[in-house]
Amino acid sequence: MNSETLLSLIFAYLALACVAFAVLVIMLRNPVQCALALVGVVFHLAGIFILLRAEFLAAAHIIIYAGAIIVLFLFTMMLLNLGVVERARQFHVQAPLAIVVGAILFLEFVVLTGATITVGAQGAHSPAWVAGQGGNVQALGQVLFRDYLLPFEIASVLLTAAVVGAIVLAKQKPRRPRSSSQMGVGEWMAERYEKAKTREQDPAEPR
Amino acid sequence: MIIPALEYYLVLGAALFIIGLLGVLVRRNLLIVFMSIELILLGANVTFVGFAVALNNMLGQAFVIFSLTVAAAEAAVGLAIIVALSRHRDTLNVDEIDTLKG
Amino acid sequence: MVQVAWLIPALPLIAFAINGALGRTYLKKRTGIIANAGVLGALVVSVLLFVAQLDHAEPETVSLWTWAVSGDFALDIVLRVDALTLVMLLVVTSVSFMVHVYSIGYMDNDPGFWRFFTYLPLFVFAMIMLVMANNLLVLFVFWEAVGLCSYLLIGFWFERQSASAAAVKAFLTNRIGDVGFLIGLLLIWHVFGTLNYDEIFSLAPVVEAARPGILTLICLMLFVGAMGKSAQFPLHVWLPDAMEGPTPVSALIHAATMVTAGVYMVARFNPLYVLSSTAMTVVALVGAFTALFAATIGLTQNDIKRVLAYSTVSQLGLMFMALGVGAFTAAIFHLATHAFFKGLLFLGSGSVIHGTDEEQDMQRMGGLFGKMPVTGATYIIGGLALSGIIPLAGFWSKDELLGATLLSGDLGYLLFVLGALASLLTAVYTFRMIFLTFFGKTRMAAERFSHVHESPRVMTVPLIVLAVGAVGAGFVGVPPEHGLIHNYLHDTFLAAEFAGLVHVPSTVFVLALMAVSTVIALLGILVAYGIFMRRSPAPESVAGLAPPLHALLVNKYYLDDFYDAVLAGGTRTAGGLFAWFDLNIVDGVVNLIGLVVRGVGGGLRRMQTGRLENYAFSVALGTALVLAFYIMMAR
Amino acid sequence: MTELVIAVIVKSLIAFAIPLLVVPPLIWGERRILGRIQSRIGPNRVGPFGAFQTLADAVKLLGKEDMIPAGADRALFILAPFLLFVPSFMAWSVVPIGTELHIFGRVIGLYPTDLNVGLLYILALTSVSVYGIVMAGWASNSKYALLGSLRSSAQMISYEIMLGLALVGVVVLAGSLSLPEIVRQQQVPYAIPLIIGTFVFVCAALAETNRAPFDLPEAETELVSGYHVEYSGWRFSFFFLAEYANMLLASFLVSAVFLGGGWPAQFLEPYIGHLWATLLALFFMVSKVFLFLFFYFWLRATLPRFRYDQMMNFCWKVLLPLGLLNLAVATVLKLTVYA
Repeated sequence: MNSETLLSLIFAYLALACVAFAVLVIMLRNPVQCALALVGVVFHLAGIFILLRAEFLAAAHIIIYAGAIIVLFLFTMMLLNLGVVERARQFHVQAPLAIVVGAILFLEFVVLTGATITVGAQGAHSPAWVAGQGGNVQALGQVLFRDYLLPFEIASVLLTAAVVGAIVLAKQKPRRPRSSSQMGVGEWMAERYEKAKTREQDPAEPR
Repeated sequence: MIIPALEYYLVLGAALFIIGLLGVLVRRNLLIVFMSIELILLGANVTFVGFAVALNNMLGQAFVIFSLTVAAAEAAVGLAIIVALSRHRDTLNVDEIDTLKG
Repeated sequence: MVQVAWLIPALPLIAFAINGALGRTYLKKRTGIIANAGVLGALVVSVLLFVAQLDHAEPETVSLWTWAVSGDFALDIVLRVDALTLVMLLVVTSVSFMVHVYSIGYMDNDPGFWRFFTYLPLFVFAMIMLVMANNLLVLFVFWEAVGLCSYLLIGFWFERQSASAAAVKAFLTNRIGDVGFLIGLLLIWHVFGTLNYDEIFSLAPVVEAARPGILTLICLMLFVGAMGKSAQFPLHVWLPDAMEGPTPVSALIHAATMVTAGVYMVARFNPLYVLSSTAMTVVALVGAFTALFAATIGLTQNDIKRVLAYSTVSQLGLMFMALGVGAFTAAIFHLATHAFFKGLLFLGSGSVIHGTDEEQDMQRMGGLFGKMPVTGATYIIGGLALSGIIPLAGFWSKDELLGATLLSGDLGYLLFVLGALASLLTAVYTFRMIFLTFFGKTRMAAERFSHVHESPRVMTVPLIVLAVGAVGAGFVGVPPEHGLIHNYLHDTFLAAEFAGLVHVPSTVFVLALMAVSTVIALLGILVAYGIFMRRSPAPESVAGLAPPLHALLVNKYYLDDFYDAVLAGGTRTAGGLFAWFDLNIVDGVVNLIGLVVRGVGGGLRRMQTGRLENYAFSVALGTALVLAFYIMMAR
Repeated sequence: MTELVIAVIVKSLIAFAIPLLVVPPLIWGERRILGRIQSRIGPNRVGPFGAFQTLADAVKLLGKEDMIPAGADRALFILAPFLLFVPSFMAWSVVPIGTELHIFGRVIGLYPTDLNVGLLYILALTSVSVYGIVMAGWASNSKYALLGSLRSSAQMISYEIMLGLALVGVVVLAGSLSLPEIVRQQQVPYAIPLIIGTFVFVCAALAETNRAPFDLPEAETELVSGYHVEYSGWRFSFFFLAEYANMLLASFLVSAVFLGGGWPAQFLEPYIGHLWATLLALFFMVSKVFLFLFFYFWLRATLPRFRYDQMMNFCWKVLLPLGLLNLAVATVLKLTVYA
């Protein structure tokens, strides 16, 4: 068994596992299980990145997706009451049609991949160059912080804005006094009584 | 150089993309719809990295960093919207959120 | 030294910025100090520059920065420092400063104190920039800025209907003139290809030779702008109404800023005007007519400030008359002296109004001299200067102006007669005003009369300073034709000399004219004395002499009513027609389109389910179709 | 090839064995030391000085009934302890016990692997261990477990950031994410220039391993345990094991990253030879680990527990600014002293 076969086998496993977990994400009923399936996708994808010698991105994917984004999903699920949703019908009426269109799209992608995509001009970042920089992380750092520093800064601004926006959106608004139609009878009576009392104390207000 | 060939990675990316797309189209739970969007982004990332390695161009990998940023921002804002929405409408069912109806 | 010229506009601007930013919340009453400091700084720098430039009157420029570049046209902000600018700067900053000091007292109780002292330095800044501009476009920008500031200040008490109406009227009337000015500007740009003063001036003879007549058109268009800004007939109607603003504003507008802009502009463009005798004649005729016309109206007005307003119109007319006959130095000289004594008279009238608890009608005044000695004394000095009594400021400048008119040829005799008549009437209405206000038996209620008081020192000191100016300002023009101001401005108005418009009078002529002037002024005062002191209380009985004439004058020749009926009424009628057209024809078409669209949209809206996944599905479907098409084509 | 495979297998076994072998004595040691500090004896019945107490406990736990609550999500309930346990063992594959050993004409790295993204790898695994907690709490179908898991996962996510932030300073100075490389780079232990970062890291590590004074997830005396309240028997022992393995891992990390690993043994190499220097370095490294472990126990015996809001405030309002300050210091140092 030479190393090429080995790598291909590893790829086959990782890719199949990715697809399987992805299918689970959209098939499972329980959102928590979906989220865990998504974690599975991310892990196997990280394996694929390691195959591609993009170690930094592999680690970054796990840290950001598994460590932050999906945890955030789980948090949200735990904060919200999901009982009602879970019992409801899970799939759309348009599901069969959508699956057909999705299959067609996938076929088209495959056809395009095999038939028309030709590998383009080779860039300057050969494996030798990457090794010269001291590895994948250093090479990525060189590209990111030298050539694409401004986009990187803009991305950080985007994140800041997103954080602020998320806080503003999710912040619990101060509870507004409810209108009388939403009150229980007892509450309503009590409030009426309070109003009557203050009116007696304050003769300035016309009755 | 790249084992297996680039096409396999592209097909994998396409598969993840399509599965994510189907999730968006098919599921009624808003949370799962969001997860499906993450799947779409992951599929794009595979494609980026695949091309980056095949073409010896680091830009593909750098772009994945930006894609991750966007995913994180999207998740934060999206989940905040979901929280606000479920407080407001008491539902996460996409079918019931149709105020945009003409 | 000339490098610090930027300080002159900068200091009032800084004062404006500070007051505008902090005045409302933090500075409040302290805004007055800041505004005064800013304008005082501008005054000091102006004086320093004046002294430094006393020897050589060569125009100098200070480039600040390039404002805008468009193609090969670059608009540089350049400050011009030459003799004319410096004279104007001195007049503007000194009178403005007096007005600023005075305003601290006058506006003391006003709730809009900080707002007033925000607008005021802005006004001064705009006027300074107008004067210092080295470029017609910059001049135009600040020409408009001055208009804006006058709008803000005339309408300062905008709660009052009449004040906001007067502000709008001033603004709109000025706009009419500005249209002419803008046309002139564009013509210059079209013909000369530049807006820079020096380039325009040097090109002017070439242009006149190449395209005869175009200069006349340009000059007339510019003059239309000047008519609007300097309140010449028939665009003078806004100035008397501008009395609705606070009195210091009136003083500022009438004496130092705004109205002098037109005179300044025509004087600045003297190299163009001297090349067009038609334009010169028009300027002179309009000026002389306005002078007499406004003076007659001034005779009958009862509002103390309105008399002064018509007086200003009249005096500006005299200045234009001088400009029209090529006596640019005399016009600027009169502008300078006029600034002092008119500023003095306005501030004095403000002091009277202040002291009599907001009384403006002279028919209900009289005998105030004893109660307000400082105001009264300075007011009389101002009145004498305005009437042209030797040796006060007005005498020297008016005398020179009339002399230059008389010497200017055939038309000069007619102009001289008009001017002399205007001078006579000036003396009459001035002293009518003084007599009715300060002398005779009081016509005020005893209760109110007892409350009349002299104004605080912060108001009287500026009066005294300006009175000194009204006495002494004329001596810069002594001896006639060879005084300080003549030498100083000589190079600026060289073009007039080349055009043969300057006639050096003989000594006998000068002395004779002085005598005639004095006699005219004294005669006017005597007439006023005879009518309004001897037979007081007079206004009604005077009116009885010639009722139709009096009615005509009181109603200002019905010009305002004419404008109202013809222009405003015509506009309203046309507006009604347009409104009908718009409501029925235009709206009908639009509504028809709307109905059609709504019908179609009503059908299409069924496609909008409001469910995002449906939309996403159609996006996916579209992508699939596009890709399918692409694959087909690639085969 | 064969040699490589053998080396990898041996190293993996060692990496796997270290936590498994060290944890039982560690628990025993902790109980004895706590006992000493609190003026009592501690376990002393099973074996000499009670040294086999932990083994007895383990046997007891393994013998208990395996309970799965009704209404629990069975799959996740079973999976959860492994999700907590597996990452903490996986992390050992990059922890350097020493640097290289030159012996018998070959070079043996005293670390399972030299991953060029070693630090990121550890951080990634740390972030995964949150899932064990979240799933344990959620799958138990018990509100106590759910609330406990919410609290502890929030704590772990928050302090994870501080962990990473403190390590960024080290990465800046070392210019590498590889752990052996970081150890090699330390002529002076980074704890000295990056004293602030060391403080942040130690605090964050305490919180990440749920140790006192950050042991809110368990809070034995107040909350009757948190996310693992429904677990019993051998499943519970996995949580226990994972916690101590994590603790050990944190000690190794602090020793390697901030305390310079075998420092200052490498300076003695010219005098005492390579072999002895390496052994000495190993000794120093292990001593630092045990010193740090003792520090752990000491803190537990001394400090009271944080309240939840205090804990969060400490994280975001104290550690975060300090971590940023540390980063600034590291950057300045990199541009000046370490240039």
